[in-house]
Amino acid sequence: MVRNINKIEISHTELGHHHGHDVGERLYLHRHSIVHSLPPHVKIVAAFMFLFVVISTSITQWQLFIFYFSLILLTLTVAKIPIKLAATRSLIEIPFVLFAVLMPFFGTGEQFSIGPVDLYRAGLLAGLSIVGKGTIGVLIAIILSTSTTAREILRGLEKLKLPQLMVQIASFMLRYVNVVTDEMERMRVARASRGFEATGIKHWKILATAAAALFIRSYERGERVHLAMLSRGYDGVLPHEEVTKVSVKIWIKALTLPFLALLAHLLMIVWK
Amino acid sequence: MLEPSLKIEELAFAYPDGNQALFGVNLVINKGERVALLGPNGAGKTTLVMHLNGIHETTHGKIFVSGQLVDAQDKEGLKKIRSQVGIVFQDPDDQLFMPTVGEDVAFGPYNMGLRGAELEKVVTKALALVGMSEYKDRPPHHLSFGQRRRVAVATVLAMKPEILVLDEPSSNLDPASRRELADILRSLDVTVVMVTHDMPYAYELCERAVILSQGIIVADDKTKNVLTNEKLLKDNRLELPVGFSIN
Amino acid sequence: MLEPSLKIEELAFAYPDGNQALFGVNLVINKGERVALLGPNGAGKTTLVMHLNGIHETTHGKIFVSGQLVDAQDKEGLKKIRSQVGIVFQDPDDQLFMPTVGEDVAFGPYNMGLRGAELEKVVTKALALVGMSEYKDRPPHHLSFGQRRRVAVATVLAMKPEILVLDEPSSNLDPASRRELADILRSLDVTVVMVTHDMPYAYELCERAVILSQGIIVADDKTKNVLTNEKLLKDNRLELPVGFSIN
Amino acid sequence: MHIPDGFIDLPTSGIFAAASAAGIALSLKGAKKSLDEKSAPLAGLTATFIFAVQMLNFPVAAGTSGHLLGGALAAVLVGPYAATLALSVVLLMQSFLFADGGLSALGLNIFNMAFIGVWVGYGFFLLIRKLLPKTKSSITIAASIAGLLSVPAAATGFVLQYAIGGTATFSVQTVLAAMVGTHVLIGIGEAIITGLAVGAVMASRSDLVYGWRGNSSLLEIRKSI
Ligand SMILES: Nc1ncnc2c1ncn2[C@@H]1O[C@H](COP(=O)(O)OP(=O)(O)OP(=O)(O)O)[C@@H](O)[C@H]1O
Ligand SMILES: Nc1ncnc2c1ncn2[C@@H]1O[C@H](COP(=O)(O)OP(=O)(O)OP(=O)(O)O)[C@@H](O)[C@H]1O
Ligand SMILES: [Mg+2]
Ligand SMILES: [Mg+2]
Repeated sequence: MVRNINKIEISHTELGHHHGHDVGERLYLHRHSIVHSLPPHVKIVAAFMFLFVVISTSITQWQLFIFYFSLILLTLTVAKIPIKLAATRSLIEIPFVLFAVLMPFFGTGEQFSIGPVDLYRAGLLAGLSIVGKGTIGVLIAIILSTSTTAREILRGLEKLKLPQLMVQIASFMLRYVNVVTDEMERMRVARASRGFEATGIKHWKILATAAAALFIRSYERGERVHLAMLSRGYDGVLPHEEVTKVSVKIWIKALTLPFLALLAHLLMIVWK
Repeated sequence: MLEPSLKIEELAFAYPDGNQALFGVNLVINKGERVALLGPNGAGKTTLVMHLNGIHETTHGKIFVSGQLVDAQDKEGLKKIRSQVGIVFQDPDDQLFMPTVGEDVAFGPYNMGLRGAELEKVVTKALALVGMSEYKDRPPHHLSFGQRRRVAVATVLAMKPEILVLDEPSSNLDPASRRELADILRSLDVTVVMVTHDMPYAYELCERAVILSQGIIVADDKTKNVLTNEKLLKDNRLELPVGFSIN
Repeated sequence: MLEPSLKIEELAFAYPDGNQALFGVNLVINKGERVALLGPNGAGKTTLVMHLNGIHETTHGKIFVSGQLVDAQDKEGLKKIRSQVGIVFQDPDDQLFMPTVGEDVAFGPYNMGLRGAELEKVVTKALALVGMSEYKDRPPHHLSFGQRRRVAVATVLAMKPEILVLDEPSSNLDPASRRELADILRSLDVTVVMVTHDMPYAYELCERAVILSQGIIVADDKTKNVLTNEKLLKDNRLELPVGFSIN
Repeated sequence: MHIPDGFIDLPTSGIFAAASAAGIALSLKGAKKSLDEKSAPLAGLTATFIFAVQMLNFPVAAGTSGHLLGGALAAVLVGPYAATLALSVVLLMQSFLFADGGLSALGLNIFNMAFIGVWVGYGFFLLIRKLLPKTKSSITIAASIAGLLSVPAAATGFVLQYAIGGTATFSVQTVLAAMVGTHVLIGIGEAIITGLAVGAVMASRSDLVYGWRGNSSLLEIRKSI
């Protein structure tokens, strides 16, 4: 008796390009754009230069900050990164924003009042400066990590002379994040299928034991995988495409942004 | 009439990355049956097994365990089903997670409320069954693969499930352990679903065999009939080992 | 005279937690031989295998690969030995680590200096051999167990080792893949050491069989002689499957 | 305690960036000796764990955020040089991937967490280990206390930087009180995690712990054919 059943094709959600579950790949947003296609080390240099121009600008020159922000928005658009995504990821900054928000209320020196509240001028400016510069810094890093995979960033840093040993530790780290999350998931499934559900403090002991076991387990898994890599001739460098020399044109393309920022900054100084 | 132990209706499933592994599986297994689940690598056997106690959430189709719907939303129901369906995973590393073998075997019965001497007894017995008593205080990840497999079986036996699902239980076991496992399974009065690539083992242990291929059931018959249908075997990358014959 | 492919002298080993697994193993394997390494669970087979390319450091005894001493201190020598000895681990999860199957198979040949079209060719061929060509762009950890095993075999084949060591390669493979693997192994002109619990498979593929038990070699003979020596088999938890006969 | 961009002025950031670069160069020298084929991945795993643990950010009273540091833990497991490198890598990746800690503030953050955290932690570890009997549990206890003390020490580094080049208007005293006060509390969590992790490794793989060198057992040889 051999039955034949028609296949049911069920629909599934479109998850876009989703390769593996690397922590870096998860942050990465696969798009085709100029920003994505720039070599990573060029992007990193551009990001740093832009950042230095921003930080050395005084908050009192608020027009410049508006200009900087528009440059960032422009880059986000060109890189096809949804504003909403950038906004959610920048929430990481919240603790410092809270800190800055408090500043106008405490301090010394010149005061002024808006309605019933008294504010300190110095505190207000410092607060604005921290929020403004911090936000731009965060957004730059977000553009970098959404347009570049973690592995590429690492390769970029390598190109910029980050010491080999640190590159190695970092690439182990990127890989182990998967090992650890994999092992964690395995252990969770194993617990659940034997009737365990962590519901409260009374389960902390089990979770703590499990966490300790997780540490050893992931280490030993990582160790075995590492030895497997050695067995296949690994000597510290993961395979990657041969990097061709970056042309001047590409550098110019990448450095437009920091250059524009610098130009505006200088013009402002001259104009003052 | 008695509810079947397992009833699967039109089960389809795709992994989060979009890979569809099951395309509408229908299967009914009655109480006390021992059924071999055969099929080529990548057929969807493990995927199917992982549905049987709600590890993979049923997104299309339905599964009933002793008449009760497996429903990921119904936490209480799921807990009950998990105590009824014991799964021995294909990879023992997916099963073992406590710092020692003894604690690992005790984990399930403990969660079911057993304590003290009673718990101790269950653990001792389960470990003795698989011949791993002397390894009680060793960390499971410091055992050989076959030893881990045996402990994995013990962790499930200790829970005394009504339905025992084993995903390639005999792989990595030495021949004697393989036979001992068969003896254990025969001695238990439970429903058994066994995924295996070992045709002689399936023949020895299971009356009925089901072939899963590319996410659907393509055969469901007496094991003997399945294993003697050459075309069917060939179409599904199954064969009998050289030197082996049925009767 | 030609140096033997493998020469192991008085090899003893204890794991860091104090568990001693090998108690003085002596073994010589000549070029082109195919040897089955049999033995019960926990005998030390995997531990022995892990010594063959310096994964476990030799603390007592000596190992020579094609006449060259395996020495953890000698980085250059080790690198050479590792390119000669290809090991397929018992657990494919220990073997696969790159983001895609294709990259994983390319890893070894890349490290040996292959690039571009040549690299591409080797990868394509290795994947075709194990029937996994269409999975080239999939992440290895999203494959079924048997599929992972096949990819693991491909990663090692791609390196074209002179000595191929396989730790239970047939487990979790469907019967057709099992036979295909046997065909591949027979077609290669290399020395093969195969750990297995599958006696018929050992008989089919290897002329010579060695039994490791409790950390020492207790038998070393023609496979046929080993598998027909009932007392020897019984003492070492080995048996032939029901329904199987030699000749 | 990850300092964002623009919180400490550029000259100060520059000075600390130079100091960090020098420190990393020294650690590279030191680590070369202690890191071999097998311990290099351990440094990577330690980095991963610290990375994971540091993701749990919670706000601290005065407004900044606090989290576990892992400096002492890393130092005990892989030695202070490799630990410095591991933590630096963590901070580097956090700032590049998650925007956690400003890119321009990397030098500041590395100085506090990868230098002060690690070396003060390791110093206390050595000291306490000397005072305790030579047993396995002493290692765990010493690591745990070292973890506790390393956190406020790293917080002090932050206050120092703030005093030199802070752009905010709170007085140094206020910041000092707030930072050190709250970080003593965080130190307790740090002590627990450090103790658990070191204890677990000691229990089954004491050979991996840098701060402990056990003696290997003698091998028995049996007669084989
Ligand atoms: N985590 C996963 N993500 C995506 N696809 C997966 C995942 N696990 C398995 N698959 C795919 O689903 C299909 C069914 O896999 P499954 O593990 O159920 O096969 P199987 O029948 O158990 O095979 P085997 O005999 O090799 O164990 C395969 O094509 C496999 O590649
Ligand atoms: N990481 C480890 N730490 C401590 N002991 C171990 C470790 N791995 C294995 N052992 C022990 O060493 C002995 C030999 O193990 P090994 O894995 O070599 O056995 P095996 O012959 O490969 O068995 P199997 O057929 O089950 O794979 C066993 O007693 C096992 O418990
Ligand atoms: Mg499977
Ligand atoms: Mg083994």
